[in-house]
Amino acid sequence: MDIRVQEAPFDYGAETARFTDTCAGVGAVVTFCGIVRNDGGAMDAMEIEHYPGMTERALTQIAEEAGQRWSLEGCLILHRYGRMAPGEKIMMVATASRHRADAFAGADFLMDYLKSRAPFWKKEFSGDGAAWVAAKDEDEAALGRWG
Amino acid sequence: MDIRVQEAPFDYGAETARFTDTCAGVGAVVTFCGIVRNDGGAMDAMEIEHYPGMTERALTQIAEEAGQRWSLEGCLILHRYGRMAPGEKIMMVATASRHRADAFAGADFLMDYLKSRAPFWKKEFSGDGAAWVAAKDEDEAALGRWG
Amino acid sequence: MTLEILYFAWLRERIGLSRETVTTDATTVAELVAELRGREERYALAFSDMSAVRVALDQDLSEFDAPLAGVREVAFFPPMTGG
Amino acid sequence: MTLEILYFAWLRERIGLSRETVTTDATTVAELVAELRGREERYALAFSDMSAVRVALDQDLSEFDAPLAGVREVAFFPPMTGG
Repeated sequence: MDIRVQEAPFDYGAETARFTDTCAGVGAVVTFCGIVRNDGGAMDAMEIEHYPGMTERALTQIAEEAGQRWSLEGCLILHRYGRMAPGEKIMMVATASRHRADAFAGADFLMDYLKSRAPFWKKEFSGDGAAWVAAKDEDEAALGRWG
Repeated sequence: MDIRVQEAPFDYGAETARFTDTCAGVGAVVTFCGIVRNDGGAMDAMEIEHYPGMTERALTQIAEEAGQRWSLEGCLILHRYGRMAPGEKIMMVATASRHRADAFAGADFLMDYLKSRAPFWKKEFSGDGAAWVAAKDEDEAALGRWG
Repeated sequence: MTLEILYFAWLRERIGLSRETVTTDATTVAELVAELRGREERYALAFSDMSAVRVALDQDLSEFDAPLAGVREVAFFPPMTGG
Repeated sequence: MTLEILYFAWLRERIGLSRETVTTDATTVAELVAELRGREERYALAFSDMSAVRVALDQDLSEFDAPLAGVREVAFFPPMTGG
């Protein structure tokens, strides 16, 4: 289990390769990467605030929960904080398993829980000023998929 | 849409990076990689046979179907044929979308259909000889998830 | 009519051919299979359990009761195991 | 009891503090919030709509009726928006 919370950019391709290489013997790897969108060029930057200490704790709990629900040989969660421009990669998760169903479900579960249970908050900056991103009802509702 | 059927190895990390870079403006990327397992060291090699012509056609149809069901900004399917050793990467898919749900569902769908609808056949070689891998009922059943 | 017939995986191995050109009066895939089965033991063996055989007509997955009219390429193979 | 209270995102901005040490007799989170709300307008504003506020006790998500006994760190923040 590899949990990282950092301000610095990360290399999605290189992390994917490294994660896969360290999960010897697996049959399936799934990765997810979240990227700062720029919807119509309206947004100049995004800033992510987090709760040092609780963040690592929450991500570890989410990864452990995933490992109890599915047969995972490896699990990576990497999430940035601080200021990011459109196009920058915000975070990634990766799961490895013997079978694809576990790898897919594990990654999907990590993302749903991370969205609503890990202490990150996004603020968007544009010509109009700054605004905190509101949580989506659909993100909270998504947790219901996992029973 | 990027469909590739090739004998040569591919670089999962580099393909992931390249795919993500070419999908400008997306918010979410999901990748899957299938790797030759070696369950207890029993298998020496795997050989994948395919149906040139139909393979590309089937993969294109599967990718088009995924694009009709979900909002995808990009879609990659890369599948090898020929002989591979345990640990070698067999194939990968990648999807890009504005939102994570579409990227996850699209990649999951591609894998389910590719497993049972693209003309690839696996043969395993071990000290005991060679044997064609039997299709799993669960793979055919998985198609039922998509209505 | 003249058809190009392709065999893959263990069907190819049992029949000992990857492709052959066949002239036939069969009007459906099922009739073609019956004709092939009657030819030689190796064909009868390859087509003994049709639940383990799939067919593609001109590179599209098809059914055994499908008509052969207009078809040029018929492929027989086991259930796919890619990915 | 003495508590370390942390505020994040717009709660931090509205209250104008990222953390403060508070001595209180409150026995639950709800009592603590009522006490903070009574202090100053900026607290009342920050805690005016509790459906938009989440709480963590010693870095575990919790509920407003949770007891404060034994707790050292209380954090208030809006619903999370990571990923």
